[in-house]
Amino acid sequence: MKEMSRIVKTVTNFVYGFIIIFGFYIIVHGHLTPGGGFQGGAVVGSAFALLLVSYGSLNSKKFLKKDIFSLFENSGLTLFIVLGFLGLGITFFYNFLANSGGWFGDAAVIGINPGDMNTGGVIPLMNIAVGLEVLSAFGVILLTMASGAEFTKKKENS
Amino acid sequence: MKKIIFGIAFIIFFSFLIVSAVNMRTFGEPTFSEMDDYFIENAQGETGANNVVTSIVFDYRGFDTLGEATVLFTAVVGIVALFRGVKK
Amino acid sequence: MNLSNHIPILIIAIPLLAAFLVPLIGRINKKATGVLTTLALSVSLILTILLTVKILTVGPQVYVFGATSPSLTLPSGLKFPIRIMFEVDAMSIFMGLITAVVSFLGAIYSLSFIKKYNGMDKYYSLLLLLTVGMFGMEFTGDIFNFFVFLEISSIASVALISFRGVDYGEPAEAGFKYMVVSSISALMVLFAVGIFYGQYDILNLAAIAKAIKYSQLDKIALGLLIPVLAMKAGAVPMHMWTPDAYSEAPAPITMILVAASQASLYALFRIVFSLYNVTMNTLTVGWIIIIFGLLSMFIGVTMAIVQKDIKRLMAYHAVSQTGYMLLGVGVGLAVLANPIALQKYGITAMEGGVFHIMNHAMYKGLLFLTAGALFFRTGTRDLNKMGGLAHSMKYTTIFFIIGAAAIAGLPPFNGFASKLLIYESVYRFNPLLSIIAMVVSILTLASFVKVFHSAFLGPKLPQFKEVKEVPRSMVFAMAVLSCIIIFFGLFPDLIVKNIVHPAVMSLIEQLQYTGTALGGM
Amino acid sequence: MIGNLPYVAVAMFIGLGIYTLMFKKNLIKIAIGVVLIENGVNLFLITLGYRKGAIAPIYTQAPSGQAMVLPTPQALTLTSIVIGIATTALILSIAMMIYKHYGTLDTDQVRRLRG
Repeated sequence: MKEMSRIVKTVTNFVYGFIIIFGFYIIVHGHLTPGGGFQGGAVVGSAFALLLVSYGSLNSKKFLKKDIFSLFENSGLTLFIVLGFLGLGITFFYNFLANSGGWFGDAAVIGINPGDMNTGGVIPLMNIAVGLEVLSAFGVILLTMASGAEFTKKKENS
Repeated sequence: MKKIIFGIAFIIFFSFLIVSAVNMRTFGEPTFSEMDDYFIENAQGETGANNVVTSIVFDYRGFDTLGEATVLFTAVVGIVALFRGVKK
Repeated sequence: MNLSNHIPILIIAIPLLAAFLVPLIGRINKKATGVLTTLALSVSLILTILLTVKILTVGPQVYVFGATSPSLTLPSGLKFPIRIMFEVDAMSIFMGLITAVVSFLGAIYSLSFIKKYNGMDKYYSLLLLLTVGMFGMEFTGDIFNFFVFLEISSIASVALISFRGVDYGEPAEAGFKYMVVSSISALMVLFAVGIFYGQYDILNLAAIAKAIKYSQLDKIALGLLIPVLAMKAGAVPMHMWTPDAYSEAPAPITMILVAASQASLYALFRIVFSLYNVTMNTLTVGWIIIIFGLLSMFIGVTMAIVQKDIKRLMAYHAVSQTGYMLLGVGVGLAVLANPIALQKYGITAMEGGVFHIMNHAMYKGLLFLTAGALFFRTGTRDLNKMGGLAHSMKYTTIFFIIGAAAIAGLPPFNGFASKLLIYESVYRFNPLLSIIAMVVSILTLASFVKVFHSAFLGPKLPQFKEVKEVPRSMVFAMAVLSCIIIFFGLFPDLIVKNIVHPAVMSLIEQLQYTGTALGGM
Repeated sequence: MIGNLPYVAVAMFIGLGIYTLMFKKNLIKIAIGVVLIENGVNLFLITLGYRKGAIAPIYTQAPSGQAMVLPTPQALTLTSIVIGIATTALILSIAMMIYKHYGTLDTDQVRRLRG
């Protein structure tokens, strides 16, 4: 994909930071506000798509590295399954941090409350793990298919 | 010939869908909802999360989400394996 | 913290963890990925054997995720389970055993088979994920969880089928066809999950089996599930994907794909026996499955005789052998309603069908591995180009003879044991069916004699002069399969009495299935 | 009949998807057919979870005194949407590979070229 005009690139430079911050907000506040790992990861993935489209697939390889994304993806998923394993003392996906007072352990006020970040037990950690995995999965898919499209088009005009 | 067989199969299939659409309970009035009422009342107490849907996705049915993250991971590995010949 | 009651989840979690670690380790050194895969699959094989012993002695196991104790299915005075549950009874561990053995041998076989291709760590990661998908499909007691694992095994098998699609065109086309077929079947399963959820607001198989009232909508859900799961299992009207998918995938993957389509066959039996059982009129549904079986048997073998590509021929035979299983279990289902006939021949028919699943996985796997060995050395799958390979590939020839004899149902091998069970019981149900089954078995023997003649016998061709035997890891995998085939062939009643019979009884008795889940035991 | 109008919409969605899948020749159109069926089934799952006049099941600053919608279908639909992304991405990249090898996206020509 060829790169877009100057205007689009300047607007992208300005906007993509906010999209990524907003995506991380959705990931981290998954257990309080609507959203969670997948939706937040998709928002951050859309920021990568914006960068890829505006800068074209050739020179967006400079700042969107594929093997860093696949490293994040593997580590995010390994963190997620290790969180499952940690509950193995009782059962596989046991929420051992909920209402335990420690990290993320406060008991939520039953009924309508303004929302306290420190509740939810394992859920925020899983949200972050899945969000990391989804955003890097989108990164890898976008870059691979973009370079794949270049490769298949080359056959057409060669 | 193939078109006729496909056409018959399509008609049968579509009649299945229409009959199930007509017979399903009316939209907006669930006949049974004990499981969901249990979630709405106890999710905050047991998991501590305000968002009941996230507590279902990650705590009550966390294994589905692990399976589904694996689905996404499989698709990514499959796509990367498919385009592994592409020169960077 | 004794791990003994956590075995069902460890069988799945360890290969899954290995699947995520393989790409990370692949960055350090490529060789370790194969070793890690084989290690993970050997651990889950051992755990499966331990679980089999435990289930056959103690009884079906239940594992609830996230509850305060593994067997707490009904928390504090509820009438229905709310968490996801693994319900492993004799039938699902029987299928789990097949998956464990087949995937372990597939990993060992591909240690040396895959050296030629680059991207080894992706291959091993996908192989582990395919195994996890199959284990999940067989152990789960929750229909939505079954849909998720069905999807994992479909995407992993599509990615593996089109693994060689980088430099050839056919694997990509076969992968596309299989992907479309498995997407439709997974989505129709999801539609059936929606129908069950909309009516009964429960997602647990045992709870739905208890609450089901066989309303108009449940008939539609059954009408959707049977053709869709039969399509995934490769039954005839929808078998177009089988020859392409099986012949284009690398040989060890084809062996695992055979077991994967048998996992959806198991799901078909689980839905028909444990979910609906006697609430539906079993005669018509039994006859529908018998007709699927007959069509698969006949069309599968007639198409197979004309093939000239060795793997395509074996793929059509896989379709026809699936027909035997459908016939056996279909007869058992047809007589489920009247107990006299069930006792007389219904149970033996089902034992024949279920035992045939295990035997088929073994000898079809062996045949595909021998075809892979031929392809590994000669680089071609076309029977006309091959010839006189018996001179240089001694072991592969012996293994091929064992596999061909087993699939044709010759006495000392396991194919004969299960086919005999099917013949005698189906004969009492309806003589015509078992005559067709025998004719198909003879045609199978004919086509394999043709393959043996054109591939192995004949003078030593000049272009295969330097062909030598396949490496040790491939010979080892084929040797283990042949030992299993011979062992099952010589002592069939040992296997039928204490593995196949409990599996069949756990399918027939719906109360045992719902009791373990909802009895809160 | 008005009560289950959404289900009729679902039936139309899935019927359209099956039609495109069966009768269209272009690979990309078949991929679109699969996506149509996916959206139809997701819509079906979501419409099962609605309760008349109820709000989303989130307790943070929720208006008090209102019933809450059924949460489980939303969890199921979330999972099936992500599965839909995975299948669509894989189908499209396989279609790209077929285009690379055969130079055409028409299923008849692909079958003839394959020989």
